[in-house]
Amino acid sequence: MPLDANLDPRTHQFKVVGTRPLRPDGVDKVTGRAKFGADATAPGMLVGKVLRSPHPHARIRSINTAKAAKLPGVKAIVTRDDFPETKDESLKDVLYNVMAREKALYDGHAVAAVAATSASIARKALKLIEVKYEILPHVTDVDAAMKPGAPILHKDMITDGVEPAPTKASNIAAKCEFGHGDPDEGFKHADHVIERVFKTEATHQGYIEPHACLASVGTDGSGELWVCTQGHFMVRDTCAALLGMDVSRLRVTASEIGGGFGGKTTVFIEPVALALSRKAGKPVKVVMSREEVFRASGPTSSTSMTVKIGINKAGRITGAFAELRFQGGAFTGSPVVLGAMSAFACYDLEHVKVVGYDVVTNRPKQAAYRAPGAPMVAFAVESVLDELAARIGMDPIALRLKNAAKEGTKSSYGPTFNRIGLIDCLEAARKHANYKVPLGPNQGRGVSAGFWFNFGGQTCVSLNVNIDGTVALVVGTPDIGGSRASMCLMAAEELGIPYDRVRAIVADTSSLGYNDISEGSRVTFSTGLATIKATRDAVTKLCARAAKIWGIPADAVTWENGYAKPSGPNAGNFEPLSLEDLAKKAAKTGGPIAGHYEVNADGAGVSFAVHLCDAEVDPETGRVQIKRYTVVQDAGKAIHPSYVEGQYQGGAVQGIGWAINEEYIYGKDGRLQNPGFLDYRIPVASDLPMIDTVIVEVPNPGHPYGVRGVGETSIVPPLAAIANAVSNAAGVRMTHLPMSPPNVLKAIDGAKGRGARR
Amino acid sequence: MRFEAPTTVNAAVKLLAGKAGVARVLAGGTDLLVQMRTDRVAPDLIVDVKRIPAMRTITAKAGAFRIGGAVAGAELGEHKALKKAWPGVVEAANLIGSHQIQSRATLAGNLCNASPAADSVPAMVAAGASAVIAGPRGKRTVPVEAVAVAPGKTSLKRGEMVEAILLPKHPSRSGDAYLRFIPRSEMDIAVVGVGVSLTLDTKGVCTAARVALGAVAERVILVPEAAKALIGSTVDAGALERLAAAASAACRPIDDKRGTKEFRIKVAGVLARRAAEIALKRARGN
Amino acid sequence: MVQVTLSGPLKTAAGGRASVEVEAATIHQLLMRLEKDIPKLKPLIERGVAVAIDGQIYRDDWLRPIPPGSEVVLLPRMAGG
Amino acid sequence: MPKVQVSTTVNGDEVSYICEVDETLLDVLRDRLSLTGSKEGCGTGDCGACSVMLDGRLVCSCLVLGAEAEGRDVRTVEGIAKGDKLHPLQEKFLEFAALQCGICTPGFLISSKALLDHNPNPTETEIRFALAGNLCRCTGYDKIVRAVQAAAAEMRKG
Repeated sequence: MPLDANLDPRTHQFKVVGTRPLRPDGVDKVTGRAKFGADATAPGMLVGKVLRSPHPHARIRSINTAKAAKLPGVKAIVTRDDFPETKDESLKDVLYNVMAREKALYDGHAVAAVAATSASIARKALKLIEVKYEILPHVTDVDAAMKPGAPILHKDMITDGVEPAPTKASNIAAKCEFGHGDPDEGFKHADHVIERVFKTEATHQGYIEPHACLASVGTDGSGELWVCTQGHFMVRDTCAALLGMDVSRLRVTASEIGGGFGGKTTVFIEPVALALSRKAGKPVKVVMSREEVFRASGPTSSTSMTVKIGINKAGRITGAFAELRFQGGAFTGSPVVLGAMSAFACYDLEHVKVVGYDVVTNRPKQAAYRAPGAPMVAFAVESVLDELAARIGMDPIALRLKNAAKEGTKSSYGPTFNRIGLIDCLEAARKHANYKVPLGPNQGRGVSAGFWFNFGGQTCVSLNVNIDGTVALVVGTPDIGGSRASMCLMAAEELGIPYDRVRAIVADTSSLGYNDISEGSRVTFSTGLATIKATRDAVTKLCARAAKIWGIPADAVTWENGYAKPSGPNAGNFEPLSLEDLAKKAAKTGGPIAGHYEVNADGAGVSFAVHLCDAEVDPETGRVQIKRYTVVQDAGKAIHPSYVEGQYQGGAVQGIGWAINEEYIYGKDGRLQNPGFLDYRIPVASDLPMIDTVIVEVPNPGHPYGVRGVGETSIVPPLAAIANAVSNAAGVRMTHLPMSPPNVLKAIDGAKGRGARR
Repeated sequence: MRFEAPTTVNAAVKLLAGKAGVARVLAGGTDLLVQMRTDRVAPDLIVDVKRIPAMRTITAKAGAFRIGGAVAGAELGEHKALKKAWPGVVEAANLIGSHQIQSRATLAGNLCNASPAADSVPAMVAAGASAVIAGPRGKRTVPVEAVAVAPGKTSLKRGEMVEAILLPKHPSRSGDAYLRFIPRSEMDIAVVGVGVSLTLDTKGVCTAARVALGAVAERVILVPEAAKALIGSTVDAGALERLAAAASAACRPIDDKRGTKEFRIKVAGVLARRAAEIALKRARGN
Repeated sequence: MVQVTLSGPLKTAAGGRASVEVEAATIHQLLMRLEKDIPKLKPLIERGVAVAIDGQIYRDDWLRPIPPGSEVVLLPRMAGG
Repeated sequence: MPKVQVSTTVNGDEVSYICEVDETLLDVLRDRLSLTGSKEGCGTGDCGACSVMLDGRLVCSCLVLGAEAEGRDVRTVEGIAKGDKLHPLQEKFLEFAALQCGICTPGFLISSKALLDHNPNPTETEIRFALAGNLCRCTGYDKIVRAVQAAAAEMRKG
């Protein structure tokens, strides 16, 4: 049931929601005034720099900081000894990742840090720190790490989720299994069965702003932290726990954030900066270099996957199976569970099973990246479906429509779907002009569907009515893509006032109740929900003030288009009071007027997308060019359509990068070969066409306006859509991402070779 | 670390040859500053040569060109006569990095960085360009292919720097071209680069040709066998196939993060053919 | 009685049982009963789980009532990017 | 480390500073002149977030030494608007939602302005290649390209 039973988002005439006003932080961002992570300064500020392990796997015998400490200008040095062991199991890996303990587990693992009066002194000091390493054998490939005899990262790692539990340590942190029915039974009824093995390389979120923070801890143990993060409350709680501080003594302010995409949902340098500041007694700024971002923050998993799907002649899937092997870096926690749950979520299946393995390797600890785990698995599943459609001569969208999940489908991960929009997206894609454009030579068309859960979470919003009737909206979720504009739209909609009468800010951790991270496509859904409810709370109070003024019962007043009005002729005949009128009278009618709402929001609606891609392949060089790209996605309800389109386009282009050129390349020495934007090749403007978008709106029953998250689903279909387009253009099935020119050319030449032998 | 910005070549050479430990010339700085930042070089002296007038100008004389060592790529692109005479060289220089890089990066810097993948170098080698080297013992002029000897290493001696690049006069019915392979459309280092320069007689028969390859060996290489495939032919399909085969055969690449050996060998042939086709078209138009 | 479907690692921890029956009116009661009936589920529940009631996923809502006859699925806890 | 004294012009104003030899122009702008509008995304000239105009040419300020700026003319994002009047590019970037996080925006504005200053009517392809030295990870470039097209049209109207 909708939270607001009176409002049907499909027929309701919104006043400002759905329009495209300018964002409140816009002018600051086009004039250079907006303050990002590295833009803050403090009097007496020191510069912090981190020493990192050059070895992928090494026991740290000793760390001697004596020479560095003697260098004039060096004010503090921290090592593992400055970070006490934690009893909290959930924080252990975070702590060990922030600063290496017995072992350095990957190239780039932090080993020590220095605060000095200048960057050049800090750099010099790092060179004076003597670390004695005992180099150990390493492993960076997921399949190699799973083999018996592989170098073991953690001697106490016993695979979770296997009964009975193994007796020997391995690099397999956990096994999981999802599904229902029996795929083998399903394959018996299939006319065609295709099984293939796929691989994807690790990619980085690639936010343009490197991690940065400014920490200041006083001698009384109270601290402040300015930081670019997707979740400053998470940063506060984590840092306080790691450093043994009272949560109330650490105030964290979220700076403007220069991109996150999941990568800024944990801590790296923040506890280090606080520890340095505490030791030095001065503010310390730490800014990662781009090289550090690549080597030491969290990329996503690389994967190895086996997918087997059977269909009958009519195009109905009879059985589906997948085994997923994800490495998530040096610690447990790859997104294989989410990959496994989302693998076949688009389809209505009788027999489906997915097995997942979470594997550790000598790489940086993975961090969330936009729909974690789902894009790679969609690549594998949707590639096999494309091949099956071709095998039976069926249109790829028709095949997906034939099997699409809908309301009442028992999902492959367990629950039964309520109202969902996959079929709507598939139909819109099939009708799109881009699906009918004739293809040129060496061109191919690819289709893929994609699914993501979307999340809610803890959210707290306050709304203050100012003396002139304008409104200050206070939220606690960092704005990573224009969310302040969406929040203002929703508050203005509820109040019935113009958009520019509302201004939203992101409050620091001491000014508002706890808010979960801006992640999981949750902000427009849950902060939006809390904003609507906080606004309604304020409206109730505004009506009560009007009732007091008029001397009638509060429930005899209604709120309409920015005015308190008597609810009907029986309530009395009074001139309506505007928000301005009531604001002006606030002091005399009971004091400030504010609305508030706190919630642990659930009911974020799942969302689906269908992407179309036309790609051209140079058969002589293997170079891939994206000629045409279309995103069709269910937004539930688009609050600010421009920023919804922006999420669709941004997700698609990140997917294009992932599919074609982006990859973590490790040398035999276990060191990252390409820690920079020169050789970690994210798409540039001249690589791309315009990205066409279609916003489908199938309202989410869990949100008053029908909002579903939109940020993540858009990166789920691209890998498969592009792989299908490239495979169709090149005449050979691409099973390894990225489809970089050497990989594509090798596949083309390999296919020619096989053809010649036949 | 000391910074100097002399205004004459002699003063610059004197500084570079002085006692100052590691000295580096700063022209465009697009390689030097990256090397400093990534700790690959820590110079004791930086000599900014952009305030030396003789190094900031392009002069044309009887169809030949002298390009000062501190002239940026964008300035080459804006020089109409140079662009008309040596479109391949100018295009190659203009392929280096972004517009931002183009405002700074120089031919001399690209040459002295001694990267096997330098974009402008195969084009210059194909064009028969030479480098004027100024040093404590005066000036000498050498073919550009003699400057780089190995990745990051040049034949320049202590105190020497490239003062200018010389491009010869083009015979009539000549054309040059440069093509490189990169995975993206911009912003990448060449995985393979090919420069071709050729001259036709009045009957359309190729009388002279030079073919140079980048990123397929420890330095940019001149491939006479590839040129031989063109000379004496009308640059027909058969000649182009022989050219491609000769170019591929001359490669001795490595596997690295930017490409595999087999990929480089194959694509060198493909690009040689495509670059020759462009050069041919230009030669026919001149 | 609530019929709870177990999935993923939770199913493994329950000795492979795909579903169990417990007496519970809220998510909190459900989790407490499960911890008691199947001790191996306890560490997993402590690490965090989500409960889907009639297709709607709840991550933390202890007080959420479970209507009689509803479809209940216990899932591993999830987070996005 | 010996320091260098530099006098130069930034956004039309004369400024002087003392910097270390290995400090970049970007370091100087941000840390010594408090002009933090130019951003460091990579420090190696690959992302364009630090783009500024130096003597009328578009450069990455991370690849220019502070010491080199003696007597030059430097223009940064802080100098694009005239008083309280935004430049058409700034207006169109806002109107077209050409920014999500905004970290790359200063660089894109500088590069776009450099393009339109010498090519008032660029094609889509010309815009895309002119902006290839500026990385944006949020938008997929679509709305940026459209904003530049719209600003160009606006500026042609005069």
